[in-house]
Amino acid sequence: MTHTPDTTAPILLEASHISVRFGGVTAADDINLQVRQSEVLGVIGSNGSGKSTFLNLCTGYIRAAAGEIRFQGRPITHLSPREITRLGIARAFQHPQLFLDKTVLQSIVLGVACRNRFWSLGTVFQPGYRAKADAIVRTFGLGDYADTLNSALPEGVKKLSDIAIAMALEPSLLLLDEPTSSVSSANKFIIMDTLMPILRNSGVTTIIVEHDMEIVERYMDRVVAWDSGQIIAEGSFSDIMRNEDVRQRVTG
Amino acid sequence: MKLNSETFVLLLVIAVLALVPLADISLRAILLLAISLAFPALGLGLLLRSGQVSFGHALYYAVGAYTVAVAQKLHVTDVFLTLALALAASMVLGLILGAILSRYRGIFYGMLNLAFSMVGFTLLLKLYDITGGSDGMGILRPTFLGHKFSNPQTAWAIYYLAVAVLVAGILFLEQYMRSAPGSALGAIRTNETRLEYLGRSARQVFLAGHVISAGFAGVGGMIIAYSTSHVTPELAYWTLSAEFLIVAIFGGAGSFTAITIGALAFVLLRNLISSYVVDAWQLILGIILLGIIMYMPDGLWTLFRKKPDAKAP
Amino acid sequence: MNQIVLLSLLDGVAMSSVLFLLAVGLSLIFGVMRILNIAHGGFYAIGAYGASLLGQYLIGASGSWLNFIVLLLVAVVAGIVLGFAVEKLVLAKMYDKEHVLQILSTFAVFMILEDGQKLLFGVRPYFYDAPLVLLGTIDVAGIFYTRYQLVFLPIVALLVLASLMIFFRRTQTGKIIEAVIEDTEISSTLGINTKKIYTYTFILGTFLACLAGALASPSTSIVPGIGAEVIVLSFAIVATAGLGNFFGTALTSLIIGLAYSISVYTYSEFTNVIPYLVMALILIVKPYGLFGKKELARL
Amino acid sequence: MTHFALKAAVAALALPLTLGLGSAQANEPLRVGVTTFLSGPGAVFGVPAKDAADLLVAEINAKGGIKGAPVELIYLDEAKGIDDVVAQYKQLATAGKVDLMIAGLSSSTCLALAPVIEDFEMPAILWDCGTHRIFEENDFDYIYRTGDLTPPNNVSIALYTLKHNPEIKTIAGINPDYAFGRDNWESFRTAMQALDPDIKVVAELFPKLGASDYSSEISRLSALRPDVVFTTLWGGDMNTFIKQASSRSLFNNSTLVSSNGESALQELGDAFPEGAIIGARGDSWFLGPRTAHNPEHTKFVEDFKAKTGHYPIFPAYHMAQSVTALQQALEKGWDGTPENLTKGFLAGMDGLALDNFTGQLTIRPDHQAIEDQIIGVTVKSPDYSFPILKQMTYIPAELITPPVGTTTAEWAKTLSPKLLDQVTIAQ
Repeated sequence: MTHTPDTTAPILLEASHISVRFGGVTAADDINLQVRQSEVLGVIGSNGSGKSTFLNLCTGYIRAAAGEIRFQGRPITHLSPREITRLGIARAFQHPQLFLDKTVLQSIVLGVACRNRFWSLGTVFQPGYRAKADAIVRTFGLGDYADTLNSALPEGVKKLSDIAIAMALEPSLLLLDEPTSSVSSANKFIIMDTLMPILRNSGVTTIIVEHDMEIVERYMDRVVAWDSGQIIAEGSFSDIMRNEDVRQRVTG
Repeated sequence: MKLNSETFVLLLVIAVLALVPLADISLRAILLLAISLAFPALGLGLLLRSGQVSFGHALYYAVGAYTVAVAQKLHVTDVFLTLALALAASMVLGLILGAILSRYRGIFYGMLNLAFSMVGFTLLLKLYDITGGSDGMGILRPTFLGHKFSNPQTAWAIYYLAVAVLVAGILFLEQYMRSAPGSALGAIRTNETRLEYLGRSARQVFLAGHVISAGFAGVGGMIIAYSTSHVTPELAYWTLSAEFLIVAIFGGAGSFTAITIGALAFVLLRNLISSYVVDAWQLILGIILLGIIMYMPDGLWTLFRKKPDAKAP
Repeated sequence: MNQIVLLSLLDGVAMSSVLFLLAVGLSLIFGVMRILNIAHGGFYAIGAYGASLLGQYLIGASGSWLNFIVLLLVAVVAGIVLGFAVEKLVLAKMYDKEHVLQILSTFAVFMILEDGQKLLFGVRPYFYDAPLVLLGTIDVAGIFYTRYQLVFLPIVALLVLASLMIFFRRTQTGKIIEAVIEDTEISSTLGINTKKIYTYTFILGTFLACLAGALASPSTSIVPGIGAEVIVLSFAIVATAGLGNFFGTALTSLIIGLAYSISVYTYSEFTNVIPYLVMALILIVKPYGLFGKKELARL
Repeated sequence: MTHFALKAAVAALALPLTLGLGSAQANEPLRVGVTTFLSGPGAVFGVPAKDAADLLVAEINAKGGIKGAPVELIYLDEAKGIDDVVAQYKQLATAGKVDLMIAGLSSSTCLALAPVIEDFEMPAILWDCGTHRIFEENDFDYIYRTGDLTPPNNVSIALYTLKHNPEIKTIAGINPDYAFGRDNWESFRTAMQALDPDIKVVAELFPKLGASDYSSEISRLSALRPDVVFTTLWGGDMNTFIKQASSRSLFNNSTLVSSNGESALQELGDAFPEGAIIGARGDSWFLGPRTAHNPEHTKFVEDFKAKTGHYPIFPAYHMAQSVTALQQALEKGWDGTPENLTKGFLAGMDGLALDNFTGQLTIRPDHQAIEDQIIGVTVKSPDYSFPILKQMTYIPAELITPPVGTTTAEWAKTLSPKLLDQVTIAQ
């Protein structure tokens, strides 16, 4: 399932000298990282290593104390989550952020509307949006749940629904925060096996924060190992697993 | 609009509003009052979709009413013009205050609305030279596109105009809830974070809802102004705001048609009760309200609602 | 000029103490139960009607020291009876409901009380100032003030504030309630019996509302609708202070009381708008009130 | 909680019952709508007026009604709010359930209701409201006022006050925050300053109608120590203010002057200060020298006392004036047929001159009644549980009333200290 990274592909996201600290904890310390078009990058690290912080930095949820993040060559370090989203960076959450009063389909259609002409009195279920939404529902295999309220979904499906809404934005960069956390080990592969083809076909660049090494090994093109706010290793899964530190401090 | 049970009920309501006064003229005034009450309640119904309540929408109601009075002072007497002015005035005020209010949620949104409305109430009371203080201002017979009708004709014309505007209002709200900003209103209640991460401003979505609700209250005020021929600061008093909210809950936040029925039921019930017992209307209403809150939290809407499939297949 | 400052200060203090007594019960109930109790206005009115009618009936226009016993008695009895009844019959059924519905349920109670008064006490205004006359007046810079408003009420207000502080800082129950104010979720996980605490708190809050009404009655005329008048005022105070913070409530009462009386001397036209202006301004600058916490932002 | 207009519909549903009874009688009854305060603070004023009306109408009906038509009173409670009263009236008129109106205790009601009544082309008498704006800002065909208007009330008391104590240099006003209060203060202030240009105004307070506490206002007045504190607060408000002010000895340093103070005497009893200068908004008072020995008047006072336990206050007299005027006008001008009612009423009211137990008044061409004003100084009396008036003086109407066609504002400019020479007050 993994692809060998195309090192010639243009750089989509570039973080240079990013630092941020909360109180005493250093969440990011002079981070330099490049993400290339269409790769699926895995970020691993022990809890509190600051790997989720990186996603929050990329979406403007928290501000970097120093350094700069460029997306498609454009600095986004000081933009709000909303502005960053509008530039084409979508994210899903470790704890799915869903519209609990809406069905899966309704949420996705709203997502499509947000991506297109939002401020209009036109029905959100207009044919164009509806078709897009149906397609997403189909590819995510959510057909049976299309008319189920998000609040009533099983945990794993909640995760997919959360990602599906993000995909409704047709992003050029997708950020996923532990897409298989709190999902049974049986279901986690089902989720990933549904997800990966979609990412590949749409060619969307993806950063996945993941603590489950099986998942990382199976699906990531490239992996960065994060520890106490620093990148201690970078490369294919097999490469970085040769690194003693990583085995100890990240996976150990 | 496909003919589901709700559409059918709406048509029924329209029929009642259109025909009953022809049968008994003395009911016309009552129904007109119900309509004027329905508008602000519909506005609050829209806000309830976002899980927010206002204890100050009487302010916009009063603004709508006083717009008519002031317009007449300036010799603008055309019904349609004053309708447009009342709508504009209340929405503009809604936009100005909403710019501040849209930051707040829950109690604080409700309370700040209350504060603004009480400021408005006191201003109406104190700006004696413009508003006539607690004397209020008189409203004369309006003109219709330049025509001045007789007293009875005018009363009929205003009534059916009100009915028409009400129907238009309901249809507008239902369409709005089908639109993206309307559908996003629900997100204010459930998940503003996700909305922000869909690249849309929860605050703007909520502001739009607030402005529209203010507009509805304003139109209601314009109608009450014509139906009573007189406006006073009482129109901005907080207890009236609470009354709007009661009607909205009474009907049920889930359906605009239901809220309209709620307004009709509310007013008719009040007349019925008040005509038999003096000074007990609030007491009985209070008891009814408690009953509805405890046993029918979705209001009259429960009677003909279609719940989306809530359980996994 | 100095005289004006002095006088508005005195009037302000007198008024603030009434405002504080009015608002502190509301603040307490919100702090503990997270319910904005509109019925508070009704409790105030009943305290006022009860005190002046009972005083008139038992003691008569002449007045005697018993009047003060009556004031307290009315507040205690009404507070316990009303508080217990409303909490058990209405609120107990509302705790799991949406916040909007909780507020409306207290509004329903308010309406029931409003008409209850009309049926019980009629619609003519009452004015029974025996306790006020009894304490006589003092001469400040040639102006006669009633000892009742200038000395007695402020002292009572301070007493209430002090006893609340002691209750919450020293006693066991007080500390528990404090904990509930701090965080409802945690306290319930700590196995604190919130139900019981809610009942006590509501009775205490109701008592304070009735006390405010009883104490205000000698200096005001009591007419239908005072409940509605005072409830918005106390809302303004409590929200400005930061919901649930009754030390802030005392300060805010002072601010609003002073602002009010100063406006009487300077811009008397806008006296009535002052409390709401103060509230709007403070809330715009400090969205959760002077002493409020953000966690209260969501319903 | 005001339900403003929404409550209007009450009337619509309640009335068929009451009216059913009326139409059962042989002659079509005269259905007279009466607006007054039946509840709230205003009831102190409005209920005595209702008692007077019931009393007199009972007598009229006992004597066979007016031209054979029994009179039937339909009360609208002004305390429910102006919007509510207007809406209720529109209900009645639309449904054809009222023939005549006796309207307007409050000036607000008059200003709001008069144009609506005129729009229905229904004959009406404004019975108590004093605002001069009624006939100065409108030209009504169907509306008359038997109650007098604000300027005479206050110019008369201004004259009396300066005659009584020429040394007055500072005045302050505390009046209810609406037309009545503002108009009264305006005309008193201008009159005082016209009659003595040296007089300074030290405070103008307008607490809102129905305010329950005047503490701060009283502090301010006490601080300013004006020679005169002028008030037209009324009903419960007057009672509250006087009691609070008395308990703080405000009137030790300032003379209370009130052009409508008579109505508070019985309510307040000994709490009402002695030496206050008060008027009765007209020439009627139950101890007024002119009517003291009129047997009709004695009977009215006795009946009223028997019915209510109180002596009639001026609102009761104002109501009596309007009812007797209505009766006299219809008996003069109406042939008794329903279709000619309006014509007959208008014919009868034109140039009507009333001289009965209520005193004397004449209707001017502008539909406004004019009458003398009785003013006096309060003094405790062994015979009554409340202060009565000494040095009672009738100030002649022509000296104190703006002539037809002249606005109060223009007329006020013509006032001068010379006017004082034309007045003598009882010693």
